[in-house]
Amino acid sequence: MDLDTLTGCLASSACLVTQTTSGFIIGMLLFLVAVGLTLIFGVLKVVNFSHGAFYMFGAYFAMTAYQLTGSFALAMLCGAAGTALLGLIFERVFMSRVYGRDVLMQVLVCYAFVLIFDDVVRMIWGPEFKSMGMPAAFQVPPLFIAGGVVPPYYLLLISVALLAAIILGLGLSRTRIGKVIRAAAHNPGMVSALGINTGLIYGGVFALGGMLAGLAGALAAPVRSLTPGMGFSVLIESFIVTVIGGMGSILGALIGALLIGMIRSFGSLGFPLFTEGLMYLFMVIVLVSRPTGLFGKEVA
Amino acid sequence: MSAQPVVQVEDLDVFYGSSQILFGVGLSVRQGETMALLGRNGAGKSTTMKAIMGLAPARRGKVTLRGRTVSGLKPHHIARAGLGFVPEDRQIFPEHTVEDNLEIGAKKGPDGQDEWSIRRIYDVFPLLEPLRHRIAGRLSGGEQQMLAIARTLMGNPALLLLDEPSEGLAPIIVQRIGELLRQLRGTGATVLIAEQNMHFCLGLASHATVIDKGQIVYTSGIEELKANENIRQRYLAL
Amino acid sequence: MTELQAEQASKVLDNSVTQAKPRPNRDALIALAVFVVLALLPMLTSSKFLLDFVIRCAAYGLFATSLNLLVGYTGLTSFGHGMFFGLGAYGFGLMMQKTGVAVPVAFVATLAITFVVALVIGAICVRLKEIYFAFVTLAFQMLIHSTILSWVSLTGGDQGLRGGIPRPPFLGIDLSNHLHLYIVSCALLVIGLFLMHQIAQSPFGYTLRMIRDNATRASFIGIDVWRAKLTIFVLAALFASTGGIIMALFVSGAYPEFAYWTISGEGIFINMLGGVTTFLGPMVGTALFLILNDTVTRVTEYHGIVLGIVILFFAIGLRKGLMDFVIEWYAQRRERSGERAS
Amino acid sequence: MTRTRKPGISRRSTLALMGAGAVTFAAPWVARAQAKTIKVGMPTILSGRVAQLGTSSRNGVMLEVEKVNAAGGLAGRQIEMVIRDSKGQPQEAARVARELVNTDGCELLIDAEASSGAFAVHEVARDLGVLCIHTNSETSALTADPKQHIPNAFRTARQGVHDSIVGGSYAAAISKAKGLKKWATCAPDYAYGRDTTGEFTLYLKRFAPDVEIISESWPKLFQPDYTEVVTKILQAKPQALYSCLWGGDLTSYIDQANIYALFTQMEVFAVNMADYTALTVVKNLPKGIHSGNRYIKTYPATAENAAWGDAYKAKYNEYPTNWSWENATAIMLLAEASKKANSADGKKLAEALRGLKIKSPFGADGTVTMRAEDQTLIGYAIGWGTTIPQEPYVPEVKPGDWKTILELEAEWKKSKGYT
Repeated sequence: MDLDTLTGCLASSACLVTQTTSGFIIGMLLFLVAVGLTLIFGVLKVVNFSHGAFYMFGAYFAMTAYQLTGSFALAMLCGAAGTALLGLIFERVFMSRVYGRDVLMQVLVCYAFVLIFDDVVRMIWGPEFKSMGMPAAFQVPPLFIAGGVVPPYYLLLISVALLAAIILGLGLSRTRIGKVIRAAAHNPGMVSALGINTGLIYGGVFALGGMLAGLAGALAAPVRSLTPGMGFSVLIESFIVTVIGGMGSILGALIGALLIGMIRSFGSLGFPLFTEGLMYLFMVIVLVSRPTGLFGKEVA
Repeated sequence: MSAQPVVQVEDLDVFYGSSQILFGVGLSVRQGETMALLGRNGAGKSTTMKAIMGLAPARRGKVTLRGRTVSGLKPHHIARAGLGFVPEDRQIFPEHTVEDNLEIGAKKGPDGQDEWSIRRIYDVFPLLEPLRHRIAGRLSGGEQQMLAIARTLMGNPALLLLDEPSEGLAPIIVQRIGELLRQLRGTGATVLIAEQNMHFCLGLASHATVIDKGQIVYTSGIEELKANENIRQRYLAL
Repeated sequence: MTELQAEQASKVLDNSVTQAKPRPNRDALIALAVFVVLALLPMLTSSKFLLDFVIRCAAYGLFATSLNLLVGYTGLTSFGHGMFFGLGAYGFGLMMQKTGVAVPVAFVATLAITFVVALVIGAICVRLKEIYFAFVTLAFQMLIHSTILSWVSLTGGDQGLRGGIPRPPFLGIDLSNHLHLYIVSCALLVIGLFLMHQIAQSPFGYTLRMIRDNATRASFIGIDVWRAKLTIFVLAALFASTGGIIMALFVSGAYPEFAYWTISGEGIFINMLGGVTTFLGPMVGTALFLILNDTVTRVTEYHGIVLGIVILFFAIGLRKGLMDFVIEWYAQRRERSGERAS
Repeated sequence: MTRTRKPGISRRSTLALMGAGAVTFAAPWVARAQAKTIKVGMPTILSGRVAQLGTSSRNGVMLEVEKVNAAGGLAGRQIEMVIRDSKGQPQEAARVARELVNTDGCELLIDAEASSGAFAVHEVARDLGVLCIHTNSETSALTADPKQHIPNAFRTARQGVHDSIVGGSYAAAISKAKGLKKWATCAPDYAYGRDTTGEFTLYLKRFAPDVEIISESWPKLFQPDYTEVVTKILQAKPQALYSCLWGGDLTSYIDQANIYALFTQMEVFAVNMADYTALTVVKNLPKGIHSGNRYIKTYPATAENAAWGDAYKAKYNEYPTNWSWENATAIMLLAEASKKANSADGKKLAEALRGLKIKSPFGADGTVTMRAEDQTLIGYAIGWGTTIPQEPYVPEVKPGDWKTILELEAEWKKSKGYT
């Protein structure tokens, strides 16, 4: 424990700004992965244990696109679009066969694909870790805000993630398709009796979730090393986020992700050797006091 | 009235698990008719409705909608073929507003009809208009029933399936729903109502079919049923 | 479980109910016979590989079967059962390394520790339902794993308990002798399975099935659901811990991997492979899993793909575990032959 | 499954062929020459996060085995490698090692596992008495702790404490020259990270007593995001930073620290930087990072070393790793020992290995020695230098002095109660 550093930081504005933004950076990227997870659970009632693989594919797709075209924007697009397509295929061909079945069966199908996807990446891109490299446009010195340090690339990252959060939030509450998705989450049978193809909704939601994870992977690719299995630790953290925020709640995913970001950011100052444990401890406390998470609804 | 029935059900067998619920059920409803499907609790009314809608799996039999076989199709295909289903427990989307519920139900009819707009719904269901931004889960039972019917109408169905619309509602509300349905009938709608409440139907339907223990036991015009004390006593008395 | 599956499951179990009343004497005889056969095995073959395989079967089998007491019999989907496997391995290993007590003492003490830990964790977890129960057990597992990694002075952190586990001979049994270890593992396996079978066939076992099928109805007829769930949670933990002890003896050490979620995942996979509707399903699953793992890792380093496809075959293709499949097939055949006879 | 990269195809198919050749296809041929061949078992990590290192271990071994076999094998017996994946799990490593000996009839073991796996295999070696050479575990205790000692286990890997002595003295010299008093450390939170960091700071402070550690970070192994660690270090404003992150973690860390311009604000000492797996991967490698050598073909700057590195590159289309040379050394030592003992018998080989000094491209003075007292490798090339973003990456390496290393190591052992 190193509480002096922590209290010292809380007293300094420079440190507060830097650590808070670092909490935001960690949190927002986590949010992009977690929100897909929570959306898929909310609508499809499936716990997608293979979600980390989409993050991984997003990063690899982006890297390959970047190497081929040299365009950062295209790399992001490829990362997002590629994983959306992958999500759609995965849902239509495999996941759709285990809806309404035992949770164990669903988990196993996902588990199977965690194994398969990691090996597929190893076959295509090799076992060695890779790096995409930072686009030249962002190889600039960091900004100083109120004494705190903020790299421009992370500003972009936070903006994209926030934009995604806003579009998603508005899309789900304001558009007809968003309303239909929420209705399908609640009562798919009735939605289909109203003439709406729920299979399409499911596929779409899975593709959307995959796309968000892929986008997160693509955004992370310039600053994180790429390796088969890279999705795993991200998956675990996203789980903590969704469980804390409440499975199925998008607001919960946002709040949960930011909480975890802040715990990581400030926890590493105060408890450098138990930052990870701190997250699990927090999750246990939330689950015990509020089993459905902070924003989760009581399941019927 | 045209000769071709809007819906024709033939020889329907439905099982839940290993127990058989429906035994060769057959019925048909013609254009403009309001058919009452009567029977005691557990006679198989709801199952018949669900089977027509594709929500309960039929092991044998055939459902034809406007000349087209729909049995075996997925519910959303059946809905698009022109069936509008209002389930027994209404199943409105409780977290959406009234207007959102209507919006979700909106679609063109099987021949591209677009007769129902939210505006027209409010004209027909004036009670819903002031509630348009209310969260549907907070409506009263009667309001929810109206909303459920209105939501289905938004899909411009060729045939409306109503499952126990009067169930669990206060008599005064039941009466209002009845008026509403008569009004609908006036617009030329074709309706199949499953009901336990015979009196609710007698003033509403043009034809009646009686189901008992999963089998159709009687079919006639509504006036004949009114006259047939025997059938009413045997199958419909509580 | 979905209703349909619960229905299927209870049907199969109900069939066995009508046929097999609890018959502890008969079970004991069968257990004894199995033990004798296993104990004679080393005389028939000199293959150390086979003995190793049986020892590992004992460790994983006790773990997987105890998990099935939760998953299959009570409907408690635990994603964190592996923590007790790890607890057994670490508890026993540490006791032997640090205190130098006799093996049986360490064995009993480890079970006592497991009992206390399972009671505390279980008391918190079993209040939750379905996926939330799964998550909170997973969270506890990760917390324990994290603690093992952090508490280096006691556990050795990521390198595990180093330097081997001392195994002083007791009552003429020397566990550092491969053959002795083999016999003891077989004995623990057979006794463990026998006890778990008694639990499953006891009135308490039927209470558990009732809770699985309909907890509300069970509480209506006066069953204290929380208490019953907690009891089976703790009992299952004890058997999982025994499995962990066997594993610790086999590798002469304990590693954080034993308490990692992947062990729980493998337990679930084993249950799925063998099937959760029969008592011996998980045992069959264990053997299948180990054979699969050993052969596939031999042949290719892309074993993820192979294992993944096998899982898909069971989960999407067969839609049930092997033993479930066999039993259903057998029942159908009998039904058909019955029809022909009549 | 489509394979996209052209060079990848040839490399991977070579690997596949080689693996298959060694394990499967060779079998019938071996059967005829049963008495002639000697099977050597090798549990290593071929899948998961560190598969790259396991693969490079296999490559290092196979490169040498071919040479040894071409020259007549071990005392006239051709080596047949049986290489199995342990997935990096200790219990699997133990299981595979037992199986290799008990079922596959391997007479020797090359244990190419990471630390926890190495300790597990060590117990198997203790149990079965088979000759075992640990090739990858750098944890000093594996050979330094007499409780671990067994006569049939050797180590050909570098040792953490050697590394720290050289690193500490190198860093202290620079500290004094540049006046670096405030230091921060950042290491992965597991045994290797903790031990190496502890030993490094021990020797740093010994040689430069006024150095002060003002901040410590312990990210988790394989942590994807180091943002909070980077900002924490920035807050602490140290003059120098020590890190023993490695592989993908190190490159992630560099990429993330780069955009905070961390490398312009302090001197960075990253012991695992000068390894091709990191050097060739990082796109914007900052200039002037201090690093210890892992494997680099320009140090030792000898023709033998350069030739070995090039031969490896030619065969596998990638550069060797730290694990490659450590594994190659195991085979080189075995070959020499079998000549000395004129036998391929495990006991005789072990006897011959103790104190054996061989010529080696990886030796500080062209030789490496298997020290008899604790059966671990000494005399290998070890030094520190600063990086540049292109080949040769580390143009000048300041060699560590083995005399000092051995003196301080003896002292360290005493302080740990090992002697």
